[in-house]
Amino acid sequence: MEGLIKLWGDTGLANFVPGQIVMMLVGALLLYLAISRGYEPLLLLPIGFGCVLANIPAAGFTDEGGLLWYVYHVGIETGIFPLLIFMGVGAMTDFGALIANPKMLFLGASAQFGIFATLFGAIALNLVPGFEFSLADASAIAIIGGADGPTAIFLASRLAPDLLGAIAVAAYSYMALVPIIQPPIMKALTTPAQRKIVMEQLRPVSKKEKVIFPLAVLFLTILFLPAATPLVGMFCLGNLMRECGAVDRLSNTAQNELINIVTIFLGLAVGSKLSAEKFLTVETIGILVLGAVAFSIGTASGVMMAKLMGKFSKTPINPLLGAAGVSAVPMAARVVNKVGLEANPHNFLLMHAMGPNVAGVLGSAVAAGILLALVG
Amino acid sequence: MEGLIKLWGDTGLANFVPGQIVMMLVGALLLYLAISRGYEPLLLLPIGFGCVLANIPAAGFTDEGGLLWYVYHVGIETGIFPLLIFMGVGAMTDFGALIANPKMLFLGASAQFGIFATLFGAIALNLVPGFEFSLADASAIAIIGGADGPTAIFLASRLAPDLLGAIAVAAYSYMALVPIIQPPIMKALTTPAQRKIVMEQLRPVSKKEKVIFPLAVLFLTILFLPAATPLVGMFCLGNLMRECGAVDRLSNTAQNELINIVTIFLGLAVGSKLSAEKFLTVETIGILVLGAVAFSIGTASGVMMAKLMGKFSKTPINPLLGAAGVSAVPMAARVVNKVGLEANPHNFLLMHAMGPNVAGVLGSAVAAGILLALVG
Amino acid sequence: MEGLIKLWGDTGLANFVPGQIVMMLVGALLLYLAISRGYEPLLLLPIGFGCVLANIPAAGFTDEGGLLWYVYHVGIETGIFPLLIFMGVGAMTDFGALIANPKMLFLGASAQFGIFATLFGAIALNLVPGFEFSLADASAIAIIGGADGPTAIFLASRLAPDLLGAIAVAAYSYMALVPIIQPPIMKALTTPAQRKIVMEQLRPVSKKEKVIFPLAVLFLTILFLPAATPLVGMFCLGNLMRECGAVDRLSNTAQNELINIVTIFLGLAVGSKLSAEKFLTVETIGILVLGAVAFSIGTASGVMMAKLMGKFSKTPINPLLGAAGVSAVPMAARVVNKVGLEANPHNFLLMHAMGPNVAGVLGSAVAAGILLALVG
Amino acid sequence: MDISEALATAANIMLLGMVCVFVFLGMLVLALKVLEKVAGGEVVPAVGVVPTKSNIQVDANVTAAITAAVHKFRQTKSND
Amino acid sequence: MDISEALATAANIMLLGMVCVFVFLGMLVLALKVLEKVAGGEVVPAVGVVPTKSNIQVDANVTAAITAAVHKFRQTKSND
Amino acid sequence: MDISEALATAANIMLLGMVCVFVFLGMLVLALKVLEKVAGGEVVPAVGVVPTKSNIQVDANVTAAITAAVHKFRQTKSND
Ligand code: NA
Ligand code: NA
Ligand code: NA
Repeated sequence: MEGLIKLWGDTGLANFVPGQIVMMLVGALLLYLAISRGYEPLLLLPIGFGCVLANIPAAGFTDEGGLLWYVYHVGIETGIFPLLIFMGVGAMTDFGALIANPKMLFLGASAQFGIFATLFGAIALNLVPGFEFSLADASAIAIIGGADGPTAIFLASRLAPDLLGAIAVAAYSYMALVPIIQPPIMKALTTPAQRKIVMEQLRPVSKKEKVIFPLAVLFLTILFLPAATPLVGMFCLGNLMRECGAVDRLSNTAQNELINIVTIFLGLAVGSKLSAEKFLTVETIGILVLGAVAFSIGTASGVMMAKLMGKFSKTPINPLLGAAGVSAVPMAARVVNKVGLEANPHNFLLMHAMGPNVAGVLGSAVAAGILLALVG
Repeated sequence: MEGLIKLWGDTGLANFVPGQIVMMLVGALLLYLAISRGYEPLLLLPIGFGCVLANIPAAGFTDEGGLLWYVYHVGIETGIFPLLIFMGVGAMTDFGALIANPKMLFLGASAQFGIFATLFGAIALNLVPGFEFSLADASAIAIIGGADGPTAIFLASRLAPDLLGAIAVAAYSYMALVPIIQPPIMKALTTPAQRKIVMEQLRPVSKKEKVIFPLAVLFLTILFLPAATPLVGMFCLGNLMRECGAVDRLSNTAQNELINIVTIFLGLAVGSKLSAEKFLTVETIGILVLGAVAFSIGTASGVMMAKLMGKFSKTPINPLLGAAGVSAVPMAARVVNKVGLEANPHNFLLMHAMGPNVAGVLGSAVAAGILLALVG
Repeated sequence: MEGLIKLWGDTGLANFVPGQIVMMLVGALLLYLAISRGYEPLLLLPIGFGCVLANIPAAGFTDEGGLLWYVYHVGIETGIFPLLIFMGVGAMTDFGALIANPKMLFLGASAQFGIFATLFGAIALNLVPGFEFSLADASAIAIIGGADGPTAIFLASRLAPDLLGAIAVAAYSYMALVPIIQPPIMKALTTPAQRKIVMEQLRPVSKKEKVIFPLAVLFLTILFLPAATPLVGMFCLGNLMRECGAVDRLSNTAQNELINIVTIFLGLAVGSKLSAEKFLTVETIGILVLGAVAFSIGTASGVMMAKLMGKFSKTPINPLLGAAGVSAVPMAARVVNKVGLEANPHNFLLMHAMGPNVAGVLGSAVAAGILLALVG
Repeated sequence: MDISEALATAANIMLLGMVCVFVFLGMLVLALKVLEKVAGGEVVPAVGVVPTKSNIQVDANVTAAITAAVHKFRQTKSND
Repeated sequence: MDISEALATAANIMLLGMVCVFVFLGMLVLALKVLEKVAGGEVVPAVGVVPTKSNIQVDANVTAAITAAVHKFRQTKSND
Repeated sequence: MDISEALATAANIMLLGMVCVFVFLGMLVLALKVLEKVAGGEVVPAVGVVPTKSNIQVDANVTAAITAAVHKFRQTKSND
C-alpha cells in the first residue's frame, strides 16, 4: 500500500503543473508540424520531442545529470553542435551559382537588413510594458531574420541562452513558412513584367575557383571580422573538403552521418530549453512577432535591392531573386522559382536563385559576427 | 642493465596477479562465445575485449585518465550509451505485429514475472551465508529476466554499478542461450496439440497507427510512470523517427552508424567493469544462477498466460507465443517459430511472435521504471 | 563612430602579430600540399585548416572554451583520438601477407632502428647551442621515424605535448614524401641484380589464422610490454572485428564513419598546436631535420636487414622489401613495387611488401611502448 | 532491515510490480483498440520487407543500363 | 541606459551593421572578379549533378556485367 | 644530467630498444610458425580483394536483371 502511494506520488498525473501541460502541447504541435506538415522535420521533430521530454514532471531530463542536461551542456553551451552543423552544411553547399555571378552577394547583403531592422524593433518593443530586452537579447532575436538555424542557435547560445528555445523554434518555423510568408511580399513589390525577366545563362565555373572560394571567404573574414570566424571557418572547412576532391570520405561523413548525429542531439538540446518558465512568457510572443517582421523585412529589402541593381546592370536581373537573399536554403530559392514560373512558365530561376540564397548564408554569418563583436 | 630491469619490472609477466589471469580467461571465453559460437557477438566481443584490456597488469586502462575509464564515465555513468542504444533499437523495431494484435501485450506483461520473482529470489538468497544483496542489488539482478541488454545496463548503472559487469554479461549470455533455455520449458508446459494451433492472419496496419503508436506509449508512460521515460522516451523517439517518414536520414543514422559506434564503446565500458575483485565473488555465482532462474520463470509465465488467454479468446492462441514475451528480440520469436514448426511443419509463427516479443521490450522497460521508482 | 572603432579594434588587420602571419602561411602551405600535391590529404588538410584557425588573432579558437581547445582536450590530451584512429586502421589492415611470411617481421623490426638512432641524434643535437631536448622530447621526436601518424601523435601527447604540432606535421609530411625519400636510398644500397629478385608466391592463409593473429599479438604485448597495450590493443580490436566475421557492422563503422569523424577532429586538434610560439622555434628545425634522418636510417636499416636475411634464407628475398618496414602503409609498399618494377618489369612486389609494411606498424607501436616504459 | 522484513518488501514489490505492469500494458491495449478505430483501416501490408532506397536505385540503374545495352545489341544485330 | 539611448545605440548598430555587411560582401565580389580572371576559364558545367562515386561504380559493374552477358549471349547465338 | 651522461642513456635506450623490438617481433615470428601448424592449411587465397557485401549484392542484382533481360530478349528474337 505504501509502495502504491509512492508510485502514485511519482506519476506524471500527480505532479503535472499547468505550464508543463501547455509546453507538452507546444511540443506536440511542433511534432505535428514536422511530421504532418513537413515543416523542417529534421530539426522540428527532435526539438518537439525534446520539448516533450523536458517537460515531463519528476523525470529530471533537464536536471543536472539528466540526459538533456548533458546534451545541452556538451553541445550547445560549448557552441560545438551548431558549428558542426555549419561544417556539414558547408560540405553540402555548391557555390557554383554564386561564383558565376558574384553580384548576387549584394542581394544576400541587403536581405540582412531584416536582421538589423529587427534589432531596432526589439529595442523599440521595450516601450511596450512587459518587454525588457537587453541589447544582447535583441541581437539574438534579430538573427532570426538571418533565416539560418545553426547561426541563430550559435548566436543565441552566446548572447541570450534563456531565449534560445524560443529563438530556435521561431527561426526553424519561419524557415518552413517561407513559401507562405514570401510570395505576397514578392508580388506586392514587383510588376508582372519584372517577374517575367529572363536571366542570362550562368558561365561555367572551374574547379579551381570552387576550391579557392572558401579560402578567400575565410581570408576576408580573418582580416576584417574575426568574431565571425567560428561560423564562417567551419562552413569554409566543410566547403573546402567538398570541393578539393582529395578528402571525399571526410566530406561525405561531414554531410551525412556526422551532421545527422549532431542534428538529433542539437534538436533535443534546443527542445530542452523549451520549459514553461522560459517559453510561456510575453517575451516569446515578442520573439515570434519580431521573427515574422524580420523575415518580411529581409525579403522586401532583398527584392528592392534586386530592383535597384536591375536599373544599373548591363544584364537583366529578375527582382524576385532578391527574396532568396534571406538564405533559408534551398526553400527560398524554390519559392523564387515557383513565383517566377507563375509569371512566365518557361523561366526557370532556380539555379540563378541559388546564388543569392547561399550569399544569404554568408551574409547572416557575417551579421552574426558583427553582432558578436559589437554586443557580445 | 638498469633499463632492462625497469622494462622487466613493467612486463605483464612480472605484475600478473592470479585474479587478472582468471579474468583474462573469462574475457577469452566471452570472445570465444562471441566469435566461434555466435553468442550475441555485437556486444560480447567488445565486452570480452574490454575485459581483457581492463585486466592487463600495469596498463592502467581503468585508472583515472585511462581509455576505459573515460569511456565508462562518459557513457555509462551518465546513462547516455544505453539510452542511445535504446533509441537505435527503437528505430529498428517494427511494431506492426503488435499493433495488429494488441492482446499480445499481456504476454509481454506476464513474462515480466521473471523479473519480479527473481527480485524476491535474490533477497531470499541472503539466507545463504555469503550473500548480502541489498534491495537495489536485487532489483538490478532481477532485470536480467527482462532479457534486454540496454535496459539491464541502464538499471544496473543506476542501482548497482559494482554488479554491472556481471549483470550485463549474464543478460547477454542468457539472451544468446535462449534457443537452449526456452524449448524444454515450452514443451513441458504445452501439449503437442496446443503447439499445433494455427493463428489467424494479422490485419494490415496503417502508417498512421504506426506513427501514433510510439507517441501513445510515451504519453501513457508520462502519465503513469515518469521514472521509465528515459528508456521509453528514447525508444519511442527512435521508433517515431523510423515510422514518420519525414526524417529517414536521422532514422538511418540512429539504427546504423550511431548505434554501431555506441555499441563498440558500450561493450568496452561494460568489459571494464569485469575486474577480479568485482567479478570473482560469490555474488557473481548468485547472479548467474538468478539470471537463469529469471529467464526460465519469465518463459514459463509467458506460456502459462498464453494458455490462459487461449481459453477466453474468440480466436485461437498458440501458447508457444508466450515464450516470446521475455523479449530477447528477435531470438525468442525465432525459437517460438522453430518449436512451432516442429509440431506443425506448415505453421509459421514468426510474425505472430514478433508481437509479444516487442511487447516484452516495453514490458521490461516499464518494469525497470517501476523498480527505479520504488527502489532507486 | 565608437562602434566603428570597436569593430576596427577587433579586426584581424589590427591585431595580427608577425608570428601569426607566418603560421598562417605554414597552414596555407599544408593546405597546398594536401590539396594540390596530394600529400596525405586526409590529415594534412584538417591540420592545415586547424593551423589557420588557431592563428586567427582575437578569435580565441585555442583559448579555454574555444572550439579547438575543446577538441584538443577531449581528444588528444586524453589520448582517445589516436587510439580510435588506430582501431580503425586495424579494421582496415589485412595481415594475410605477413601471416604467410612471418620472417618479414624482422624487416619491420630493423626499420625501427630509424627511431632509436634518431633518439640518440636528438640528444646529440643538444651539443648545438639553442637545442635543449629532454629525453622525453627526444623520444617523441624519434617516433617520427616510425612513419605512423597516430602512434606519433599518441606518444607526443604523452611525452612532449608542446612539440606535438611539429612532430605530427613532420610525421605526416615525411610519410607523404616517402616516394621521394626512399628510392635513392634503396638504389644506393642494392645492385640491379638484387632488385630483380623474384619472390616465391605467398601461401594461402586460413581465416582461423587471421582471427587468431590479433589475439596472439595482443597476448604477447600483455605478457611483455603492457605499456604498448593501448596502441596495440585498439589496433588488435579493430583487426579482430574485421577478421572474425561476426561483427561486420561494427568493423565497417570503425573503418569508415568513426575513423572519418575522428580524423577531422584529430587533424583540427593537431593544427591547434601549431602556434607561433611553439612552432617558430629552432626546435622545429631540429625536429624536421631529425625526422628526415629518421626516415632515411629506417629505410636503410630495413634494406640492409633484407640483404642480410637474403644471405641466410632458403628462399630468395628481394632486399627492396626492407624499405617497406618503416610502415607508412601503403605508400612504402607501393614504392617498393615501383622501384622493383623499374629493375624487372614483370616482378610485382606489392603483395610481398605488404608483409614488412604492416610489420612496421606493429614494430613502431612496440617501439612506442618501449619508449613509454623507459622514458614516460 | 532483517531478512524477513526484506522478504516482505520484496514480496510487496513483486505483487505491486506485476499489477502495475499489467495495468500499464492493459491501458496500452485499450489505447491500441481506440487507435485501430481512429486510424486503422488503410489497407497496406502489416509487416514485410519494404524495398530500401539503395535497392531501388541499383535496380533502376541496372534496368537503364540493360535497356541501353540490349537496344544497342539489337541494333548491332540488325546491321549484321 | 534609458530607452532613447538604447534606441540610439540600436540605430547605430543597424547602420554600422548594414555598412559592414555591404563592405564585406562587396570585397568578396571584388575578390570573385579577381578569382575569375585568375582561375576561371576551364569549361566545365557551372552547376549540375556530378555523378557520385557509387554511381560510377555501379555503372562500371553494370557495364562490365552486361558486356560479359551480351558477349556470352552472342556466342551462344552463334552456336545455334 | 650533463650531456655525456644523456648520450650514454640514449645509447643505452637505443641498444635496449632494438633488442626488445627484435625479441618481441621474433617471438611473434615463432608464434606465427606455431599458428601455421595449428590453424593453417585451409586453402583460401592468402591475399587479394575480397568481394564486399555490396559488390556481391550489386552483382547478384545485375546478374538477375541480365538473366531476365537476355531471356526476354531471346524470346523477342524467337518471335521475330
Ligand atoms: Na541569411
Ligand atoms: Na522483456
Ligand atoms: Na613503423
